[in-house]
Amino acid sequence: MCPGSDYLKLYEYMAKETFARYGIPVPAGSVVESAEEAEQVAGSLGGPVALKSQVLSGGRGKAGGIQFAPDPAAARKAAAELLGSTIQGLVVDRLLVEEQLFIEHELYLGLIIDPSTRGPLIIASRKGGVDIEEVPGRDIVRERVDVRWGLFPYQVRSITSRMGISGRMARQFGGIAMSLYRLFRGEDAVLTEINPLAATTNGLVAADGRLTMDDDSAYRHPEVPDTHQRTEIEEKIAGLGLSYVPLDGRVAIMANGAGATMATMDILEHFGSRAMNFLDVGGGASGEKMTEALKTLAGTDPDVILINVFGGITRCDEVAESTREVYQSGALRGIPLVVRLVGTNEEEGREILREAGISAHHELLGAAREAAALGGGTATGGDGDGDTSQ
Amino acid sequence: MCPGSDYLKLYEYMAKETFARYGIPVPAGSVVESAEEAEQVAGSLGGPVALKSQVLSGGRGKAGGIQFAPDPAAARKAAAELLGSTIQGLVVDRLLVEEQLFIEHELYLGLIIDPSTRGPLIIASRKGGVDIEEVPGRDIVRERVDVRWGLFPYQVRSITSRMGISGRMARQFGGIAMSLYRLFRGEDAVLTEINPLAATTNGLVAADGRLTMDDDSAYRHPEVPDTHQRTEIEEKIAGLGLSYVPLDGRVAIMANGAGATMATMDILEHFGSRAMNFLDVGGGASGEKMTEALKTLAGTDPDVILINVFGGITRCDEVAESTREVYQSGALRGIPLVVRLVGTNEEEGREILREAGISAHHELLGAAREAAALGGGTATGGDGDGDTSQ
Amino acid sequence: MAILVNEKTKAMIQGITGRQGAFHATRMAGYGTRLVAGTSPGRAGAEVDGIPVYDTVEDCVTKHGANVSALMVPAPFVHDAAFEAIAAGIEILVIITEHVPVHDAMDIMAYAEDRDTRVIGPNTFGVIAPGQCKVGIMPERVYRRGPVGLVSRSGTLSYEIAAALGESEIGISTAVGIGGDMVVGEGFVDLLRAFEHDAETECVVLVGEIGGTAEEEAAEFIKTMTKPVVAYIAGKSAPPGRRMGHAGAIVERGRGTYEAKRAALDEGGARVADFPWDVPDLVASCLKD
Amino acid sequence: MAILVNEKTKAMIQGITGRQGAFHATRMAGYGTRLVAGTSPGRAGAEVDGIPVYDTVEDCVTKHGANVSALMVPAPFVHDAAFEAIAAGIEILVIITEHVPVHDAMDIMAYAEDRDTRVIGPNTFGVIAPGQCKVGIMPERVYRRGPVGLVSRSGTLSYEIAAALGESEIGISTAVGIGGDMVVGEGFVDLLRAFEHDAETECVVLVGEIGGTAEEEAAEFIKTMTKPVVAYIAGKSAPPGRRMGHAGAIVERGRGTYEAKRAALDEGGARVADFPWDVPDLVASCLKD
Repeated sequence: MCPGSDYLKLYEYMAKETFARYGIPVPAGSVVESAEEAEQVAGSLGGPVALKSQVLSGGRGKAGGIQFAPDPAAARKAAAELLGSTIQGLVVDRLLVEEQLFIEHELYLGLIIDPSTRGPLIIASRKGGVDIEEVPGRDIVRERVDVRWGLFPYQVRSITSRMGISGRMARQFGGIAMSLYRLFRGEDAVLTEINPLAATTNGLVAADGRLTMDDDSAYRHPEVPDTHQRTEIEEKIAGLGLSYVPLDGRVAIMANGAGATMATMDILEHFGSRAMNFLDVGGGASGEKMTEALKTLAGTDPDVILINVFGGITRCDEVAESTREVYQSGALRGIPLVVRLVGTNEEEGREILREAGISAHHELLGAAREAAALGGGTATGGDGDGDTSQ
Repeated sequence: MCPGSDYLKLYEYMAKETFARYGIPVPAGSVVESAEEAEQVAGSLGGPVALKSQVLSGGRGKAGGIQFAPDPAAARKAAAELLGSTIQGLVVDRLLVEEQLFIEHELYLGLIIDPSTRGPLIIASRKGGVDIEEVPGRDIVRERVDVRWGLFPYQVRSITSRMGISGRMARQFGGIAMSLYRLFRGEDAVLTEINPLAATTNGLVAADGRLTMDDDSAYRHPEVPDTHQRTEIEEKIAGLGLSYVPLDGRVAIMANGAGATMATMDILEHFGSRAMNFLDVGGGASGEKMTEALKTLAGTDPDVILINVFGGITRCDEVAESTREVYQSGALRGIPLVVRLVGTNEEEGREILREAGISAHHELLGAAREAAALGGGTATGGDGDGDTSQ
Repeated sequence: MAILVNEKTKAMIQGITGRQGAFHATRMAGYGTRLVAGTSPGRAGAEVDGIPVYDTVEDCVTKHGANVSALMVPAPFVHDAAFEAIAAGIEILVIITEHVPVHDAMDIMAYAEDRDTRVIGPNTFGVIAPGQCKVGIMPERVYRRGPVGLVSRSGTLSYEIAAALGESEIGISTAVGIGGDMVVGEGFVDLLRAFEHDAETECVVLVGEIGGTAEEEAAEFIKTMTKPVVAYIAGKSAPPGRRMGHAGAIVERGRGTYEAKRAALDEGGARVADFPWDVPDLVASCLKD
Repeated sequence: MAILVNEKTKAMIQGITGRQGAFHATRMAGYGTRLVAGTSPGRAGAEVDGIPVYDTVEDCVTKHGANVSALMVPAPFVHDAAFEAIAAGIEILVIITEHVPVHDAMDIMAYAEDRDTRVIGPNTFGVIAPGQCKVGIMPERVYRRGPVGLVSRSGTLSYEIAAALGESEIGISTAVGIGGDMVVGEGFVDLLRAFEHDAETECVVLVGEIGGTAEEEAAEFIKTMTKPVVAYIAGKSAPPGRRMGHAGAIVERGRGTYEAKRAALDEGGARVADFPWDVPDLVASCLKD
């Protein structure tokens, strides 16, 4: 839920490979990385094709990321244009080349985890092809699934009946829904959507699909590639097992606990500054990891680094040791450091910092105000409660 | 439960193939149908072998159906002796040739459906290798499984703890129990046993196994062969979809409903006679089927045929038509016929029989007494309540 | 009052347009059962003998207040249909269909337990409160109304006994078939308890068979009952049934034979008839007591 | 009285011989919690700081009457351990472990519902009734006993607020972390209801975060409460979280943002603090009312 929480989104072509594995009809096609390959695939498909940029962002169609080609030569040309282009800052390095579908009608079918009912929820509509949140509520059918027993054919019949589809289309939709639920459970998905689920002369086909996996279940699915697109810094901090999200401000933050880190960001913003990142070292990260994380933060060239630790499992002496080590290593190259340190082993931590010549705040308010002032903020907003502990 | 209820017992080698498919360790080996094959398999196994007659009856070992051979030549000789021999009336036409196990200890593991709790029940013991019903109750561990959720590792740990096994053996036992439960559910078994589950220097191995399937689920398992061993007559009546079991008396019986058929048998016995078969034509069997069944019964050369129908769904007029047809076809070749006919369309049925010259009883008592007298009985037992309806 | 069903019961049939379903819809309605609706997926809007047909059980419940369903779909569809009925809030589910896979039956019973649905069957002739309501396939004319509860594992044998009682002018409050399968819903004990609490019932007839331990469990319960029980057990002369191997014997623990059942029922205080035709006299003597 | 746990609670730890388990066993027992036992399969007979170790939860329940369990096994084993605890009759299961697969969490919550077990977490710091019982990993010294119920989605932030309350000499009846995952057991509403019925609690502090709809659902419930609620929501400045696609928006229906949560809580009658350090003053004014 918070910026640090992480889900594994699969590329369209991976989602479709998974759909096919569960018996859900998908268009014939292959993923390619060059214009030559695109021409070959188009040739073997033997008809007009669609070339679809494989990027993990919405609005791909509007951004020109999907093109159509009547023959292999045109496919080659289109592929050459698409490959290497960027969509919302993401470089297109792969295309899915598929038979072009001739769609009579577009349906929607999705499965998601509903936190309120603590179980899977099917969302279906006879009005697919657009973002489902733009479909009026009366055209959306929901059905809860009981994880004890799974999805039943009678539920699927109820869904199709409420959707207003019948006959062969309803039966095929039902089969796809049953398969999609098996996939959802079997693959540990947190979200999967088929949109549009296209009605063609050959029946229903998953024309586009989305599949988002639960990172916490990755150990059960070693075959699923890690599709997280990370910068070098993100890669480095992710490698430490810490939660990191780059943001657009000038104050680098290291805090413990996702909620506390967000609160730190909020307070900075209140003082007219902005966080440069979200970095949560909570949950008992080791001193070495904090040291590495701090050095990495320094490398992002912030105006100031703010360390905000309320020690629980996280021990203040370990935080102080890491801070001193980075401070004394010269890695900060003059970047100012603001520390707020309270909680477990607070006295030991303060002593370590004092020896190193670093002063530490007791109160978050004072620390945030100081950091905000150094990070382009006004340091005057807020309710004016001064921090007098320094 | 009744003589007519039917389960599909698999041969040992089929059970072991299924075990292996679910990851349960079984001895290396193959099924053979000739002495030459036995020699070949023994050669490729490369060590002493066991040759095990594949028959669906207990007591195979005591009857000499299992032999051991130190080398391929001896295996050929033993196989030649076993093949074609009979065990409890069943001809041995297949042998399972396996590596001979050197067993340190024998455990027991079984899964069965417990009608009282309406769910699966695991039965386990550290004293395997003998019939489990001969093991004292204190050495038997039971664990119910919740079909909603399946078998949990914690339950398996509890089982092994109560069995008094630990360490590697307990972990391996646990894995096998989990696999056996998956098999039980996945294959629609009503019973499966591994006995002995042999502890060898290479760990636990399913040295012998039993797997009994639910006939009513056969449509879900088209790959499972029909192993029912039937006589020609059984085959014929099973082909009509009726329940038939040959028995050792002289009175052929056709009745409707399993309970009513058993009650008919009981009454015959009371009058000093015995039924020659159990044949249940209940559940709305068609006239043609009853005609075929009656002709088949006549072919078993009974002393008398007793038809006992209390018509519910079964219509008396259809029973009467079938009876007349068989009677007039000459298929009875003088075998006396005793009919008791009441219930749905009784009057029409009696009229049909009357026209054909067959008299019918109203009361079961009188019919059974008459049939028993013709079938070697005393016709005098019982409480002396005469049947005066004739 | 009868147990399970009565003149207020709003019955429905799942699979009402099938051969069996349509035939028995006519007979049940003809008997006076309040048969309010039926299902047949894809056939919503049709009628069977004037009874409306819907796609879903939920429609039958919300539109007609159906609370008891007779399930008559083919065996491979029973699992789905039973879950549908239970999820829709059906109170008593009567599974007529035979040859239901036993693993499906286990699932159904577990779900029914979760939702407090009472299941009769599978492989049952159903339940009848003579003169009030028939939810099943039994030959209704053999039942006369009266003070005897009848619970049976087998169909024809119980018809025979009901008819014999009727010929002796002894009537029945409710007759129920628990079903002949290895795994069934309501068992002898559940129904004996219901009869024990039913004001109309004065005496109960239990018709059992060899195999399993249902009769032995019933015998234990009979010890606690105030009402007399007459029992008949079929299978005295039968060879040992096809037993479930040695593990089956572990479950039965020496029970399951005619002798064991008879001894348990005798000890439990039931009066055990030697023959079906002895039942009316034993019942008559109970009713006199 | 506190909610969930108190001085009579008989606590146990699943995974007591692990690094986390052993560390927190010592701290929990040192706090005065009646920590009666722990499990570690294969380690039965061992002791951790004098606390007996068993193979199974059942042993802890039958031999020591454990009724609350803190689950501290690694994420891949949580599913099994949770089912074991629920089957053994544990009343309150506190799942400390983080990174539990969400499909496992759904299964656990369904089973807990079947057996009426209350689950706290997963990914929670646990529950503490200051001075009486600590079942979790929170820094116990920040909690002072008093009339305020504290319920939070995040750990450190709630420690911060508990400490701030303590510095203002405001104590806590019970502090509970509902857990930071998508699927958790007891939610804000369940715990607000418990505090509403708890005689000792006079005011409740709710610490929320952006994302999901738990705070909005809480706001609806707060309307029905007699006790005042003070809320703080983190994430005002955060960019939209990584949303669960458009279908996620369907579930949230425009809720989930800071603005939506704040508006809902305001409308529900909660007093919403702008900063963590504002909470004590708002609570103090509530307690004066």
